[in-house]
Amino acid sequence: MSNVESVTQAEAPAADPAAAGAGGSEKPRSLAGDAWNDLKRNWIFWAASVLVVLVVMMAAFPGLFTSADPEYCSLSRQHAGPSGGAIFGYNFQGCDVYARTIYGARNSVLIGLFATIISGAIGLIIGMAAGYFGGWVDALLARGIDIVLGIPTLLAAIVLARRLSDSEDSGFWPVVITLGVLTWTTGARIMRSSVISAKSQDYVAAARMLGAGHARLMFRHILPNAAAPFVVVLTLLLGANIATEATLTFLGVGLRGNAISWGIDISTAAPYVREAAAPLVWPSVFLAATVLAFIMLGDAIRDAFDPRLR
Amino acid sequence: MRGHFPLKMAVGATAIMLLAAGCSGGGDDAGDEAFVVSIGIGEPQHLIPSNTTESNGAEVLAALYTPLVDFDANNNPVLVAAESIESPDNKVWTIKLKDGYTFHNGEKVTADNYINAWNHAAYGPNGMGGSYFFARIQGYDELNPKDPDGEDGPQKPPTPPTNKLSGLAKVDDLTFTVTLKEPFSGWRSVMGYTVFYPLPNAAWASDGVLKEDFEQAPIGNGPFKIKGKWEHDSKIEVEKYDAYPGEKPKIDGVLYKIYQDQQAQYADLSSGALDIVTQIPIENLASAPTDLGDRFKTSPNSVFQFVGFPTFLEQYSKVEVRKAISMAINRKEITDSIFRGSQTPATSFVSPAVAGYRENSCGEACTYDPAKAKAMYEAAGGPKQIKITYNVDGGHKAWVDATCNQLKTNLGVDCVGVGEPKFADLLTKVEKKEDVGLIRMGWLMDYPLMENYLGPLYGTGGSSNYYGYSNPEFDNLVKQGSAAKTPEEAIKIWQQAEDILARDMPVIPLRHGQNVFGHSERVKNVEVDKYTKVELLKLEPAS
Amino acid sequence: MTDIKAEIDVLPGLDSSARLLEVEDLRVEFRTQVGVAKAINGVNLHLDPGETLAILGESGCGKSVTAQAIMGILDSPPGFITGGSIRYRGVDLLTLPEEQRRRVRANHIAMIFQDALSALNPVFSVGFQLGELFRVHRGMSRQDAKRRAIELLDMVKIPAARQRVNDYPHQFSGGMRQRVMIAMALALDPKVLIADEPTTALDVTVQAQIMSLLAELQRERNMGLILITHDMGVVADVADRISVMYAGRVVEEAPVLDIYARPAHPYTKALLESIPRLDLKGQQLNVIKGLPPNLTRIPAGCAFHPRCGYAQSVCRADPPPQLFDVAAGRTARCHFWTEVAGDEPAVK
Amino acid sequence: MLDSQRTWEMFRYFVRRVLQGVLTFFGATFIVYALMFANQTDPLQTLAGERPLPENVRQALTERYHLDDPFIVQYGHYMRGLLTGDFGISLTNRSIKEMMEQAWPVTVRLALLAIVIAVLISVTSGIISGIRRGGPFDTVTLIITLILLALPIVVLAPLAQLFFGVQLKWFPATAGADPGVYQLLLPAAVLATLVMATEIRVTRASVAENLRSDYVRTARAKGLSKRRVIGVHVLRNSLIPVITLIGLDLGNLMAGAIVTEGVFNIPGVGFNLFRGIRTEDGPLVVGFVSILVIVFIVVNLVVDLLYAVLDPRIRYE
Repeated sequence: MSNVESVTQAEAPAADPAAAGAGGSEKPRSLAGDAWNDLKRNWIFWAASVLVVLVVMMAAFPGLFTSADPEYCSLSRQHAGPSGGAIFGYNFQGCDVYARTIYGARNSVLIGLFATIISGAIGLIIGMAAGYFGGWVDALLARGIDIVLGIPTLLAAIVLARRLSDSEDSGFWPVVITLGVLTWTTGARIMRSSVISAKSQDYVAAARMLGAGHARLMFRHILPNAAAPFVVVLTLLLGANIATEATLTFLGVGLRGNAISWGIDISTAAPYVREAAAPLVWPSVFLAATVLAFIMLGDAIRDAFDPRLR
Repeated sequence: MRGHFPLKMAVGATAIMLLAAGCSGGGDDAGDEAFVVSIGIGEPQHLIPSNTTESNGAEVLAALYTPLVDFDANNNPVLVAAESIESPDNKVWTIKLKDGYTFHNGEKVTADNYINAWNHAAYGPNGMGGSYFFARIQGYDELNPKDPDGEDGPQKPPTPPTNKLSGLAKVDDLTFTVTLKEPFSGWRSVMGYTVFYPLPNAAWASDGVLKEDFEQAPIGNGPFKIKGKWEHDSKIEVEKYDAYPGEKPKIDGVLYKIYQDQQAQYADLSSGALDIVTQIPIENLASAPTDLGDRFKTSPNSVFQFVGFPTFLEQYSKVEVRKAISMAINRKEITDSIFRGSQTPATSFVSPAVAGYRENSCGEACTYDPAKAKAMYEAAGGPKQIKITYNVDGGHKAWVDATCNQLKTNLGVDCVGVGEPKFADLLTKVEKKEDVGLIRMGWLMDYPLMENYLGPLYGTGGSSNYYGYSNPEFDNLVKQGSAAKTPEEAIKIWQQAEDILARDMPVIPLRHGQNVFGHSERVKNVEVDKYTKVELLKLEPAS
Repeated sequence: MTDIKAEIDVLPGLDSSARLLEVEDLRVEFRTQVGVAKAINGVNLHLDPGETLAILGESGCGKSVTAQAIMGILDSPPGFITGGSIRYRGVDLLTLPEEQRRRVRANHIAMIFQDALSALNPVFSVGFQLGELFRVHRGMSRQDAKRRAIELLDMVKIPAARQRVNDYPHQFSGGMRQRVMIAMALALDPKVLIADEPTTALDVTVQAQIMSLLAELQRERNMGLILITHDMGVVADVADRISVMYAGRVVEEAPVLDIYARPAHPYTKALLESIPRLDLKGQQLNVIKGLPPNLTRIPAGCAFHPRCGYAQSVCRADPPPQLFDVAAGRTARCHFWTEVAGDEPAVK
Repeated sequence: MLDSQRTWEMFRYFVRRVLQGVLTFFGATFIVYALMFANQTDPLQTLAGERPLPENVRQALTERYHLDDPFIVQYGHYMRGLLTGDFGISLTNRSIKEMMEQAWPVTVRLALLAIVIAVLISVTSGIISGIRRGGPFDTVTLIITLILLALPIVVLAPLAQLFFGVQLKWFPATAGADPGVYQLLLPAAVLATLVMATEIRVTRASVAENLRSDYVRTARAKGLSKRRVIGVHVLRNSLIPVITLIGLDLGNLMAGAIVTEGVFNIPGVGFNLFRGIRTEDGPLVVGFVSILVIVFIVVNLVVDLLYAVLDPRIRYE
C-alpha cells in the first residue's frame, strides 16, 4: 500500500504550515503568507484598511482634517447651512458640525476600541475556559455570566462611574471600563458554545493524543476554528460601544464636561431632526462607516485565514 | 330602574375597555356620552394632601379638593371654601367655613376635618413632605423633636409628647382658629396651598392615623370625585361630583393619563390620543406651533431659573466677578434660540407671578454688555475656568452649554458644564464643598408672595439656599415684611430686601418660566395657572 | 410508487444504447476575488457499466472538481463550467433544467465522499439522513423510509442495524461511517457511482474491507465506478482503466496494467517512482520536485514542464501538447512520450 | 438504550443547574443590593427632587425605611422578607409585589414580541445574506444593520415614534399600561433592533460557514432541493449560535427596555428599574432584579437544553 499524497505533500496546505514548502524551489508557503497573498489582492481588505487608517488618523491628528475649533459655538448660527470650512453646516448650539465630527472621532473610536478589547479579552478567556474545561469550571463561569446579566447596566454604570472617577478627569476610562466590564457576556457565551462544538472535533482529539498542552490545544487548535462567530460579535460590539457611550453620557455617568463624541452629537441632534438633519446624519455616517470598516476588515481577515475557502 | 342596572353596568364596562384601549373617539351611537378630558401627568408620589409637594399629585388633588382660598389674576387671595378669614393682629387667624360643602362620601365638611388633617400633617413621625408649611403654627416644635442620631449611630427618635398642634382650636362646627408663632400678614395666601386641604372622617383608621389605602382613592370636597382607584403608572380617573355647591365644571370628568416621559405625552397629543399636555418639552417647541396651530398656547407661571454661587468657592467671592459673569450672559439669545420663546429673560430675583415684582430690579448686572463684562472680569481677576454644575435629568444641558459658549466668547475663559445624574447628587457635592462652580437652581412658588422666593432662596438657612448666602440685613427686612400689618406694606419692605440682592448678586437670575401647553380639538378654554395646573372649571367641550 | 419511479427514470432523450457516461472537453474555472483559477481545462473521460475508472493525481489537479462537475454540485459561484459536455446515456446533463438535473443525482449518479464524519450532517441521525432519500425521491412515509434505511445499513453490513439507525454520525467508528456513506450513495440504485477518496481517512485494514464491499456492490449492480484516489495499491487491485490528471488536464489515460508497466507521461512516471517500495528499501525516495502550479497562473505550454526532467523548449511554448495515441485505448499528452515510455519501466 | 441514557444525563444536568441557580440567585441579589447600597447617597432628597427636604421628614422616613442601618443589617432584613414572599415596600410606600404584578406581564409581552420579531427578521435575512454573500440583499442588509448600530436607542425610539406613530399613524404613538399586541408592535420592533444587528451577522456568518461544510455537498449530491438543503440541513446547524444569542438578548433587551418603555409610556420592568435606580430605592430594584435573575437562569437553562436538542454531539458533564 502506498500513498502518493504523503510523498508529494501537497494535501491541505493550511493544515500544517511548516511542511508546506518541503522540497520545493519556490518560496515556502505558510498560513500567514498565504493569507497575506490573498489579502493583498482583495480590494475589500484595502478599502477597509484605508477607512480604518483614516479614522485612526482623525482620532490622532484631528488638526490635519480641519482648522476650525469644534468648541467655538454661537447661537446666532443655530442650524445654519454649510458655509466656508463648515461643510456640514452648524448644529443646535451653532457649532461647526464638520469640526465636531472630526474631533469626535478620538473619544468615540478610542472608547469603542478599548472597551471592545477589554470585553473581548474577558469574553475570550472566560468563554474559552468554560467551554474547554467544562465541568465545575464551566458551571462556575456560566453562573457568573448569569449574575452579570442580572445586574442592570445602568446601575453598574452609575456605581462604576462614581467609584472610578473624581470630578476632575474627563470620565474616559470609567466609560471604557464600564462598557468593557458589562459587555463581555455575549462574547463569552458565544465563545463557550463554539469551543464546546470545536473541542469535540477529531483533530482536537488527535492533537491531544500527540501530547499538546492545554494552552496549545486551546489557542492553536480550538481557537482558530471557534473564532468566527466571536469575531462577528466583537466587530458589532465595537459599534454598539460607541453608541452606548452616548447613552451613558446622557444619563450623567459618561464623559464629562465639554467632551466631544459622535454618540453625544447624535443624541443631541436627534430631537431636532425635523429642523436640521445634518447634525444627526453626519456623525451617524462616520460612526456607521467606522463600524463598516471594522466589519469588512474582520470578514476579509477571517476569510483569508479560513483554509476551507481556498 | 332595577332592570336596567346590569345593562348600564355593561355599557360602562365597555366604555372603560374602550378607554383603556386608547379609543377616545367613535361613540356616536351613545347619545349623551360623558365628556371626559384626558390630561397628561407624571406618576404622583402621593395623593395625601399634606404629603403632596410635587406638581403631579397637586394637579390631581386640585380636582378632588377645594382650597380655602384661591388667587385672582393679580395674585390676591379669593375665598373659596372659606366664608371668611380674619385676623386682627396677623397672629391669631379665625377661619369660618362656607356651609353646604360635603365630602364625596356625603360627610359634611367641618372645622374638625381641617384640624385633624393639619395635626396629622404636622406630626413629625408621620413624615409628611409638606409638614414644614405648618411650622409657623404654634406647637409645631413639640410635634417634631430632634433626632438624637449622632456619633453613636442611629437611635430611636423620641416620640413627641403630643400629636395635636396647640395653635389649632375649634370654635364651632364651621369655625376654627389658627395661632401663629409670630405675626404673618401673608398667612391667608399660604393656606391656598395643597397641603391645607381637609380630610374626611372616613380617612382615619384611628385618631391621627390615616387609613393605609386612603391615598389609593382619596375622598375630597372638590368639584370632582375619584372614579375607581389610583391605577399606578397608568391612570387616575375623576368624575363630576353632583353635590358640589360651588362653581360647577362644564365637563363630566377628567382622565389623568400617567406618563413617564413628557415627549411621550406630546406624541400622544400629536396623534390625537391625549387632550391636554401642560408642559410641551423644548425638543418639540420648534414644531409645536405648526403641529398645533392655535391650540399651542403659553401662559405665565411662577418658575424662576437661576444659577447660584456657592459661598465656599473663593474664586467667586468678589461681587464684581459675579456681576461680570451675569453681564456676559445673553439671556435673550438663549430664551429665543434654546427655549424658542417659551421662557423669558429674568432680570429680577422674584417671579412676575407675585405681587411686588419689579422688572429689572437687578439693574445693570442683568443687562447684557459683553465689553463691560470682560473689562470688569479681568479687573477683578476672575477665575480662568468657570464651571456650571447641573442635573442631567431635567433637560438642562442645552442651555448650560449655550451659556458656557457665551461665557467663553465674551469673557475669554474656559467654561465647562458638568452634568450630575440627579439634583440630589449635585446637593451632595455642594454639601461636601467640592468645586462645583455655579450651581443650577430652579424654584416654583408654593403661595404667591414675594416672601416665598426671598425666604427659602436667599434667607440665612433658607430651605433652598444651598449656596449659603447670608446677609443679616436682608434677613431682617424679610422678617419685618412678614410681620407688616398689610400686604402692601409688606411688599414695600420686601422690595428693599430685593435691592440688597441686586447689590450682593448671590445668584444670577436667568429666566422666568412659562406654561407652554397644547390641547386637542375636542376641548376649548384650556388655561394653565401659575402653579402649572389646568384650570378645570373653565374647560369646555369644543362643540 | 412505481409510477414515480418510472417518471423519474424517463429522462428526455435517454438512450440506453449510448455510453453510460461521457465527458468531453470539460472546462471549469473559479472566479474569486484574487483572480480566475482555471481548474479544469478540457477533460475527456468515459465510463461503461461495470467498469472502474480511476482518476489519479496530486491534490489541486482537478480530480474532485471533475467529480463535482459531473455530480452538478460545484459551488457556483465561484465555480463555473465554461465549456464541454457531460453526457449520461446520451443526455447532456449540462443543458438539463435544474429540477431534472437534481433528480439525476442519487437516482442515476451518486457519490461517496472522503471524510464521512464531516460529510454526514452531525445533527441528524443516520436513519434520518438515509430515509430522507426515500422520502424526497420516492415520497415514502417516515416509517417506510426508516425501514428502508435499516435494510440499507444491513446491506453495508453494519451490525445491529435496527438499533443503530437512530444513532448520530459521531457515535459510529470511521469504517462504519464510511459504510453509512456507501449505503446512502447506493440507496436509489444509481448507475454511476463516484467515489472520491473513499478510504483515505481510514485504517489500512478497514480500507480493504471498504474497498471489497464497494467492489462487491459494484459487481452485484453492474454499476460504473469512478474511483478518485491516490492509493496506487487500490488502483492496481480494483481499477480497469486509469486517467492521470495534472493542472486540470488528463495527461495520460491507459488500462491499468499498461500504465504500471510502461508510463508514457513523465508525470505518471514520477508518481510511480515516488511510491515507497519494499525492494528499494534504504534508498532515497524520488520525490517530485516543486509544487503543482497555481491554477491562476498555469505555465504556458505543457503545465508540467517546470518540474519535468524531459522538458525542452517545445514544452514551454503554446499550444500545450495534444493527446498522442500511445496504443489502442491509450493516450498521453507529452511531446516526448516515446522517450518516456522507452525508458526503464517504473514497475516491474 | 442510548436515548434513555441521554435523558437521564439531561435530567441530572437539569437538577444540578437548578441547584446552581439557587446560588446564582443569592449571588446576584447580594451584588445588586451591595451596588444599590454603594450607589446610595441621599435617596430621600432624590425623592424630593429640587424641593427642600425638612429635617423632621428626613428623620421619620429614615427610621421607616431603615436607611441608616448598616448594609448587612439592611440586606438581612430584606432577605428575611423576600424568603417569606414579602418583597417589601418602595420608598414611595407602594407594595413592591403589586408593582411587579403590574410591570412583569407587560414587559414579558414586550420582550417576547421583540424576540420573535428579532429572530424572524434576523434568521430570515441572515440566511438569505449568508447564501448570497456580497449580493444586493446582503449589501442592503449590511447597510440597514449599520444604520441601526449607529443610532443609539435613545435616538431610534423617539424617531420611530415620530415617524410611524405621529406622522404616518401606522401604530399608536404610545402603548400604555395594558397594551395589546398591536400597541406593542412598534416598541417591540424598536427594542428588537438592539439585538438584530448581532443576530443577523451571526446567522449570516454561521450560514455561510455551514454552507461550505462537507455535509451540504453531501446533501446536494443526494439530489435534495436547495430549499431542503438550506431549510433542513443548514438551518439546524446554523441555529446553534443564534440560540445562544437569544438567551443573552434578554439582558440587552432589559437595558433597552429602560429607554423604550419610557418613550412609549409602558410602565414595565425597565421603567421600574430605571425609577428605582434613579431614586436609589434599594428594595424596589432588588425586588425586580431577583425576578430578572430567575428569568435569566431559566432562559439560559432552556438555551443549554436546546443545544442538546439541536446538537447531539454536546455532552452534559
